[in-house]
Amino acid sequence: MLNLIKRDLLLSFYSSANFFFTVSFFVLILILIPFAFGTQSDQLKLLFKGVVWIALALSIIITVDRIYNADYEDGNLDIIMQKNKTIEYLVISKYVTHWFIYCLPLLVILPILSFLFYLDYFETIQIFINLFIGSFGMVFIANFVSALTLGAKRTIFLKAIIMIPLFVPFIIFGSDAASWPILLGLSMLSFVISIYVTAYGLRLYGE
Amino acid sequence: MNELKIEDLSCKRGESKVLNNINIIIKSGETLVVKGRNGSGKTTLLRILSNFITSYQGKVSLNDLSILEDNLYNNKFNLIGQKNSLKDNLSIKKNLELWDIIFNESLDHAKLLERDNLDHLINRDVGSLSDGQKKCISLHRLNYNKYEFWFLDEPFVYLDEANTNSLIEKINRFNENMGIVILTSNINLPKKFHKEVNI
Amino acid sequence: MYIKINNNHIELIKSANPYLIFATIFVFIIGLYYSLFQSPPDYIQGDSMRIMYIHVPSAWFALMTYSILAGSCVLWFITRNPLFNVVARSIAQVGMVFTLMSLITGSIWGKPTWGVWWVWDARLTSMLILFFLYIAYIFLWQAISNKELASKISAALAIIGFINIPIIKFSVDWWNTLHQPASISKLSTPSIDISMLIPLFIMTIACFLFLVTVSLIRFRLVLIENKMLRTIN
Amino acid sequence: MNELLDMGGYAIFVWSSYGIFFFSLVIFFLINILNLRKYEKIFNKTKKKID
Repeated sequence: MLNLIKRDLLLSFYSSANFFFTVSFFVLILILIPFAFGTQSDQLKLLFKGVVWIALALSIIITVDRIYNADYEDGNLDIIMQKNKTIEYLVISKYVTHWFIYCLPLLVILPILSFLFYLDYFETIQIFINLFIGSFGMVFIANFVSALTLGAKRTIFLKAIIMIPLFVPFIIFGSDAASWPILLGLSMLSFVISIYVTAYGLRLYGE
Repeated sequence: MNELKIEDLSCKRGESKVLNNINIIIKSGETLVVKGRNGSGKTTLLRILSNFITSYQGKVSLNDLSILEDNLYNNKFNLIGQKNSLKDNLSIKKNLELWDIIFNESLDHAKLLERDNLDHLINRDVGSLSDGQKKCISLHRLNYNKYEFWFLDEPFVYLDEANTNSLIEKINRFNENMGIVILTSNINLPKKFHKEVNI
Repeated sequence: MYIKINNNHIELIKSANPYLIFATIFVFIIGLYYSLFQSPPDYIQGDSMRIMYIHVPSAWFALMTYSILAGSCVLWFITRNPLFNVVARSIAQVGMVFTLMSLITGSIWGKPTWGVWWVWDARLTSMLILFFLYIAYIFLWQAISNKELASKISAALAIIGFINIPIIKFSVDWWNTLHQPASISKLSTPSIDISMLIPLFIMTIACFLFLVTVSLIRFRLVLIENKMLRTIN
Repeated sequence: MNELLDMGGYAIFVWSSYGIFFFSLVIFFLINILNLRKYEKIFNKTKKKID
């Protein structure tokens, strides 16, 4: 399990362009807000709290192709599955690396962005906590969607259609600061479902 | 001394039966060549042996213990499939590093590649190699030496004569060290191995 | 209990087909007569109320079809009887059409009633999400080339979607109370007069007959598809 | 008759929704039954070949 985490981190380090693109995609979506809605500080504050969730959802959707697909297509997934007989461990290590590579940078950059949108410290912390909890849930969902659509023709559109309905509860509760316990519950529920479904999908495609 | 026993093995893929009542016994130091036309289930057999396919009739056992129940079995074989498990956008050196981590074993790759006359390729991107060169690098995984079984799926495809001979030599050496090799092939090989099965 | 479809069953379905088509058309004509001519206009909403006679049945059957779909997927995983997979696949597209119809007629009804084409309340939003779930189920099956695998994968997705629907409904309710307290104009549901209940009832039967007819046609279609896949393999 | 067509001022809404509803149902029905015909034809052909 640790091996796999190490290997995935090294792999993403070798092709670091991917990781850079995700961060810049996230930032660019948010930077577009003032161009569309003007620079009134009250409005920007309000919009930022919502659009940051849309940006997170979209950034995760564009990374879903990279979780299992590349390894499945070149055959590395076979070796990985052989070495990890309990596929659930494999899945958990994929959660960890995927979160580290694609969600942590977004969370790191979030405080800088929130100052650009006139948020104060307290609001920034609130958004940060919500985004932190919610990003885990979204990563779980992205993982099982990725595992289920391994054999589908490479269409990001289909994956987006599957994922967006599942992201809706996260986006609804995420934009409200007080509802972090519900977000936590949703993340836990999606963890329980996701770990079984991902392992099921990987086993099916391994056959 | 290992004994891999396949008894009354039948397997369905979709609605069509690909394997029908196969009985094979293979012991340490032997090589089995699985032959058959395209789509006859050679790859399926190897995937059953490597525990990827678990729904089949019959029994596959190693030393009288079913491979589905043997928890250590997955660490005993080295499977080289038809896909070459290489990342196209990375150099060979980096690919080998990634393999080292998955296999949990660090090899002296420079030396081993020199032995196989592949050392001049080490800094090239995999995407720029020919299919034969990719296959050679893929077979480089056989150098990880904790394993008692080799499962090779079509290992001779794309290989030229020199490389074919060196692979056969490697298989022979592995057999002398009491290893079991099961390989599939649909062409005639230059050398006879111990056992041959047509499915 | 292991039901296996044999040729006799298919012959029975085949012979029932013309009667079913005839019955569907007949009941639809009666239903149209009652809903457009016979029933009185509503005293609040006027004649726009008549859209209800097609909107409500299609919404009911959209939900019912998804329940059957998810239920047969669950049963398929439990019993491993391929019949349930065929049922799920033959019913999915009918459900998608009913969902789309309930969305379209709903928003056409909404324009004169609320003055807007769309309201973001829990019922409509979860219906929209339901539509996406149908699309995901159908297109995921088509996108995976190994059809046996495709059935399993899309069945798993249908079950997850079934869990998601109540969550969405709950969260949209929460969200509406959060963002726009009590300003939302929900469908007022006064007690329905008996003169309106009759056309609604007839239209429901007609929609049910349509569902059964098309599902049985698709049932035969799916069986033939399966057989063709078998001979190709 | 005019009264009926007018639908108390809601003509465009009522008629368009009924029209869309039945049009889609008929189209969907036709697509499926034509597909079934086509598949049955192909299937019978391949069956003859196998026999």
